[in-house]
Amino acid sequence: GGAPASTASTATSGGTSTAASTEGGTATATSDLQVDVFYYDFSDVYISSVRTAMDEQLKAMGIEPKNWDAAGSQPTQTDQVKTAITAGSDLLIVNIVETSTSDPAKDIVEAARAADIPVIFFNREVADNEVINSYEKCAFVGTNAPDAGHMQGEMIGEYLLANYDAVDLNGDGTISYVLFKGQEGNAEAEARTQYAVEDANKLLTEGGKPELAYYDSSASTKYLVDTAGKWSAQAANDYMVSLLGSYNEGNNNMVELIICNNDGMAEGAISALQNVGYNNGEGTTIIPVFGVDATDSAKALIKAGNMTGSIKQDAVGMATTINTLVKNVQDGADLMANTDQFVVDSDVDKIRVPYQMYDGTSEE
Amino acid sequence: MSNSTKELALKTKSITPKQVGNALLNNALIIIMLLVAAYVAVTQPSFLAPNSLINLLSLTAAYLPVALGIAGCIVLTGTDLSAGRAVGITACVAASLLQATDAANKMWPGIGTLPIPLVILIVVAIGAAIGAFNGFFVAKFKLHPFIVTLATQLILYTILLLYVQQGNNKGMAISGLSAEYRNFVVGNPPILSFGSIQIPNYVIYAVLLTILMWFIWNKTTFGKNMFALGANEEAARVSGVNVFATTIAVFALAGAMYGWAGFVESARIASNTANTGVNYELDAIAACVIGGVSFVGGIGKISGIVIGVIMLRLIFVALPLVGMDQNLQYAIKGGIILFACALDMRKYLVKK
Amino acid sequence: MSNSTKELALKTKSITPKQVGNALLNNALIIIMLLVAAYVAVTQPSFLAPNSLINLLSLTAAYLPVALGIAGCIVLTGTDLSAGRAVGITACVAASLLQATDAANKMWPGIGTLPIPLVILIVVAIGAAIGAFNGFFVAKFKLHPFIVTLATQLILYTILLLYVQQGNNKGMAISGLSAEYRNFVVGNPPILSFGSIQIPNYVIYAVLLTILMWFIWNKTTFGKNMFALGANEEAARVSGVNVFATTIAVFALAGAMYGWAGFVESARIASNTANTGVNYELDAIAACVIGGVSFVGGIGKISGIVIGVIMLRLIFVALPLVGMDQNLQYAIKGGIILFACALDMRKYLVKK
Amino acid sequence: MDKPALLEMRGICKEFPGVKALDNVDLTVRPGTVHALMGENGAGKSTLMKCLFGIYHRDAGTIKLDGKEVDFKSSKDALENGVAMVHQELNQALTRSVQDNLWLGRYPKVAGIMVSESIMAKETKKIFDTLEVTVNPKAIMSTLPVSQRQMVEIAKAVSYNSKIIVFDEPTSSLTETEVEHLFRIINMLRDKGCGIIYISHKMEEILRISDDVTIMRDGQWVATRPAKELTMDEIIRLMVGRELTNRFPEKTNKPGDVILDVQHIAGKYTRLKDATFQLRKGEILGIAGLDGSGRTEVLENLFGAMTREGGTITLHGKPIRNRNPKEAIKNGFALLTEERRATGIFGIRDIKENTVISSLKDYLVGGVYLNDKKMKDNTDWAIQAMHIKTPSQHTQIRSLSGGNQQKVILGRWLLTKPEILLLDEPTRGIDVGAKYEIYQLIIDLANEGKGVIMVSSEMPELLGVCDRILVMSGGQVAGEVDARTTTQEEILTLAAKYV
Ligand SMILES: Nc1ncnc2c1ncn2[C@@H]1O[C@H](COP(=O)(O)OP(=O)(O)OP(=O)(O)O)[C@@H](O)[C@H]1O
Ligand SMILES: Nc1ncnc2c1ncn2[C@@H]1O[C@H](COP(=O)(O)OP(=O)(O)OP(=O)(O)O)[C@@H](O)[C@H]1O
Ligand SMILES: [Mg+2]
Ligand SMILES: [Mg+2]
Repeated sequence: GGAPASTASTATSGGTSTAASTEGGTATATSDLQVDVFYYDFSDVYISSVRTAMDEQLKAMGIEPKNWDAAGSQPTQTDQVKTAITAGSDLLIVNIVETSTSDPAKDIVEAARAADIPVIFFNREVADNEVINSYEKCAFVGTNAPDAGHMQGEMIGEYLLANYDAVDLNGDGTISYVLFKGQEGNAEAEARTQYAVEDANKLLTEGGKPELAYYDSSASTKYLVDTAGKWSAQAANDYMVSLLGSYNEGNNNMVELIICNNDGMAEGAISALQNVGYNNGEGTTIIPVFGVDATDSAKALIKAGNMTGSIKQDAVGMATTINTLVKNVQDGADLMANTDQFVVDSDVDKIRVPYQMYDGTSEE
Repeated sequence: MSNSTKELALKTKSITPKQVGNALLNNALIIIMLLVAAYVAVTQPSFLAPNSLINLLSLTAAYLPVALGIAGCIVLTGTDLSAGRAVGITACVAASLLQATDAANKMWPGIGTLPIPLVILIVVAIGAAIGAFNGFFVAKFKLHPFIVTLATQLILYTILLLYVQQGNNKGMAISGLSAEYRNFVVGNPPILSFGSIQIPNYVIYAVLLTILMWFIWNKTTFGKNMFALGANEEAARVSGVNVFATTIAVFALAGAMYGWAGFVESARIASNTANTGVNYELDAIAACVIGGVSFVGGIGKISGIVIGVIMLRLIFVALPLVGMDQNLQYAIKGGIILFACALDMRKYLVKK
Repeated sequence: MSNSTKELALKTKSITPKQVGNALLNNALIIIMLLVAAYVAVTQPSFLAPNSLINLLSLTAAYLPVALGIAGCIVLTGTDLSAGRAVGITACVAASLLQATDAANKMWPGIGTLPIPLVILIVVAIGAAIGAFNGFFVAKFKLHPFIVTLATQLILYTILLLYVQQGNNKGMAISGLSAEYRNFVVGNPPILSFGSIQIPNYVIYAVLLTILMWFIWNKTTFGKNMFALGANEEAARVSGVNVFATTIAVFALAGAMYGWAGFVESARIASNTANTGVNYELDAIAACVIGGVSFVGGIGKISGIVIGVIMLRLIFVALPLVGMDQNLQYAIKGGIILFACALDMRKYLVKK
Repeated sequence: MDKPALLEMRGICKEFPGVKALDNVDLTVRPGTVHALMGENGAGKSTLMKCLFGIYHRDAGTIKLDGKEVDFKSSKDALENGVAMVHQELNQALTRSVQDNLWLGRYPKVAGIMVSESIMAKETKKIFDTLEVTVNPKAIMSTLPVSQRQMVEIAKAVSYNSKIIVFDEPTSSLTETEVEHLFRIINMLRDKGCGIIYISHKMEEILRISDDVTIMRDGQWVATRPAKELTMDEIIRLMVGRELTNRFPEKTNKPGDVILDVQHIAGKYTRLKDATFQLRKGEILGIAGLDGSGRTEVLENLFGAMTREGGTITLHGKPIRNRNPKEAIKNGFALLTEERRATGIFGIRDIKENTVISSLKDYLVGGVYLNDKKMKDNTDWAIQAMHIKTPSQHTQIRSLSGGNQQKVILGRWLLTKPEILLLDEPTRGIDVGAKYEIYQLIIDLANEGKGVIMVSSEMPELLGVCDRILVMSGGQVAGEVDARTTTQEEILTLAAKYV
């Protein structure tokens, strides 16, 4: 169906959004619950959409959240959390900056425990389960990071098996690819980088095809990384533009597949392709580009056939899930009450909002 | 005949090793650039393929406008840290005004798609206004441009964060640009192409811009006043140069260039967020100083800036080609900046 | 008696409205700071709670060392863009040398946990070496510190990117710090505490550091030489100041401060990656200029720097408390920088 | 005073924070005359001219040009309305060419926006030809010697074809021949009917060239008289407000044994080729020569501020090296530099810091800590001993007049208790009253057994103060004369020896 995006996303989140607002009864009644939400970076596109959803839903619950922008810096965020605690916060909702170690999260949990305030981590995973388990009023809401990579790999593998010859532009029997990694040392980036290729290769091998070949066989790392750690479209674009100078159809060594750790980088890469005549819709050669996030602009590109697929991180679903926990705090219930409808890890209070594959055939 | 031989001999004789050394040193950067290019070409012959060269040219063209703008600020012994955010804002504004009418999440559904010339005017004006703001504080309060533009950068970031949340956008990337816009900037097909070799339109624009800036710097009163001001503000003042207006104009011109850069980047990258443009100023400043625009003020050439930008892009393009770790690119960039500047300073150091 | 009354009358009379205005303007920042504090205290009484004040104090203490270091560079009419990366490197080094023996991914399993004083020595030495490198290029080639430290920043970033990939670390955050280390820096319990109010150890260290820097700036030959050099390098040279050594020393001292800051930040935040410290210099520079360390050179006070850092932290702490949109914090910071500098320049502007 | 006034300044007042720089000053300049403006350092001469030229805004008073009241808001205004000025401090864009400097602010244009290089070149040549200036218009300013830069500046001021031209100490960096050249130019301007305001501390020049003289003291107008009616002593009396019987104090110093022996020193990057001389205890050795003859370089080489190519320096029979100023200071040398603003003062620091900077080690307690009290006392001593006019020790030095700044720097050096004083133009830009004090100081120092080497462009000063005079020419010592028996002619002949 051609339903508008906003309704669709509410629908996909399995009706949980209504749970939060209806159970609140008089949804607009103001609450004196002081909720502080710490975002890792206001300028992040995906996080912006979560923020928009969070703000709307919390307001509907009568809560005026205080939003904090760490601008990508863990020290800033740690300072913000401690400040909020001294200012009498009742609930901390933390989109932690640092994902390659759980020490800062541990620090925050300890500070929260000392002040007896519940803390909900979201989106960027606190890898160490012990940190979450160490405090009963602590939970994590997010995806299962490797899933995005696995799904992307599956999507790529299936797409290639179905369109192998069309994709293999030079007909040498192997698909040469490039992968754009968003940030070195970031857990999600690591997982996506690894599994997207591994899983695709598994499917290809099962289907009797050779594994993917990195476009530059001599490269020591099989990815190009935004060394500034910004996952930026511009970095991907510059890489792609300069790579196309040496690897193109003229030289019979065109990159035949592009895997990106997020949609921003995918868009940058597509723009570079479009500038030299690829991926301009029907009638032009399409180099398959896969991203993650399914941002609105990526969805538009996929719809137009200029991008091949993405993995949807459901921002509204994420917000709804978090706010179920917020509601628990508001009502004085257990933090993890009313979470039966969610996917919760067995050994730790981590709620997993599922990823979904998004391609041209996806319901909208 | 014997006469001319003599003359030749004399000439040859008069070129001392020291002079040769000096000539080599003075052109060291160009020499290094050529050596690097030659090395890359040998290890990766495809580097010299037309497509590869066009690619280097395109990247240079993309980063040139900001460098051309910021160079004026450096000539005034200043700098401009707000350039990147100015590019970001103008890119986002340009994108939001030139989204296709059927773009998902069209930011301003009410306006359709504005005419391209109008949008160019708007973003160049926004850039110029930002520059004029910087220039005003520099000229009026005699503040160091470093600190003024540091402040402006912060202010612009707030504006940028707020802007991308306006209309229907809600902090998402502004994309879905109209085909005419991308066509205008990149060209599909471009204005200039030789067989399969296509030169993006923005390369042509960058060339025109460079000519324009060369003209402004060298042939106009404003340009000469700018250099005099950079060399000695008091001298310019007592000679009747309107220091206040000239300073503002230099920064405003720089801002206009950022506006243009934003306009081009927006269509070139096609994904505009609050992060667009961040740190562009650092590369631009690096390119300028590598190209001999000196922080002592009053010194600089357009040709130098172009060489500086090419040089930086060459590093970026060539390193991966020869299989060098990308992590090293920063150190190499830094090393070249230090080397270029130290070399350059030899000319200005008064030996006693 | 009538005499003293007369005198008093005379005194009262001699305070013109203009003088009052001037006094207000000269202390405008402190006044604004107090007003902001008062406003926040009224809307959010918890702001005045001991814990909240200690929090402000702790934040100030954390950001003070970098500002104290960078201020010296500004006094020399310079700046230091490499400060943030220097903090990053020293933080990572400190962390990697002080990981608990049982830390997962222990970077250097061979070394166990080094003694804390040794590590302090190492990171302070690394910081000082980075600073000395900057100072060397500034002093030797008369390059502008802006450009030298821009280059150094890039070089350090490469080193940082490479360092976090060494040993067993593979680009991950360096964590699992030994308990003694965190205890030493933060204190558990801290050296100083009043009932439930605990003052982290690094606050004490910051106070000691401030006293040390005050002493260096005001009571030593080096300090006097630094100010003379900042005011007029040529004059300093003929007055017998060793310009070369003094410049290097100022930058090295700054570097040593970054080293200390890295040591503290590493334990305070426990997240040490290639991103650690990034942009610390911008806040530090902002704090310095807000506190009256002027880019014209040769001017600055330790007390001003402390006020500048408190001021920035106050904005940072207080704004969200009174429910201000976080997007605005950047613009407010920028506005205060501009305002403070414009106000400050009144003093140095030659009246016409 | 028959013709109507060309310029009439009435009741000009100007106050700087803490200083009343101008208090109700009048100045009337007739067309076709040279009007000298005289006064001690800090009397307000430059300030008055800056008020005229639109650099400062006066607090009160009126200015009439050609009978019409004017109020210039900027230098541009002034230049466009027929007032040009040669500034006391050289202000030039050193990285630009001579002709770019000459036409700065009024570039000839074609098509409204383009600067015409050809018109510029043609006009420059015309101006240089009429003024007989021989400078390459395409040369970059920084490559020219100071005197040529000054001539460019003068040519520039003249080229505006202004009615009023102000010369604020134009000769302070000119040689005798160039001074003559300047006087020819001034006479030409006078004949054209211009009004010229001429500021200088050199009495001989004033009496030679001026028609009228206005004298100021402490920001106030004191007198305006025709130059013919004035004598040098009369001017001095009006300037300092008291009787000054002698321009030079009595010479009481007695040269003793040789303390310093300099053999064949030469500069590595500079033009000093060879200087050999000796200095005795208690002696004042003058160095004369034309501009560019290398006098400054002798001092700076000796002091280690320039790199030496060769030669030896022997102090008390022991060879010393003086590789840098610091080492020289340790060896008991002190150098008062030529360019006060560029290499002398720390403008934004206060008097105290400016005074103690070279003798910091004397205040060290225990090797680390500086004794504040002692620094204050020494600064007080300097202020009193040098008669420095300042509100307090904590005044920024840049707000003092040039002469007072010079005294602070002299105080700085005396506090290092030097054995050998190198003075480069110690009285440049200093008024007669202060000059006398400085001469006295120099002689007193010699009496105390110090050796003094003094470079000066003012011949009478060298003759009046020194014991011996070394004459430099083309980077070498051209000869040595006895100050008591020599004549100006003899010195000039020697100075031209290697030109
Ligand atoms: N910008 C300024 N700020 C404060 N005081 C000033 C300023 N300029 C000049 N003055 C003061 O005004 C007075 C007059 O100075 P001015 O420079 O006019 O003296 P002058 O007669 O030209 O002396 P000189 O012969 O030394 O050049 C001095 O006391 C000086 O300190
Ligand atoms: N670093 C340099 N490079 C080239 N020329 C120089 C350099 N330094 C000085 N000169 C030139 O050498 C000559 C001698 O200069 P110096 O300053 O010693 O002259 P001086 O006799 O002291 O004159 P003054 O009376 O102005 O002090 C001048 O023409 C000067 O321009
Ligand atoms: Mg293939
Ligand atoms: Mg004067």
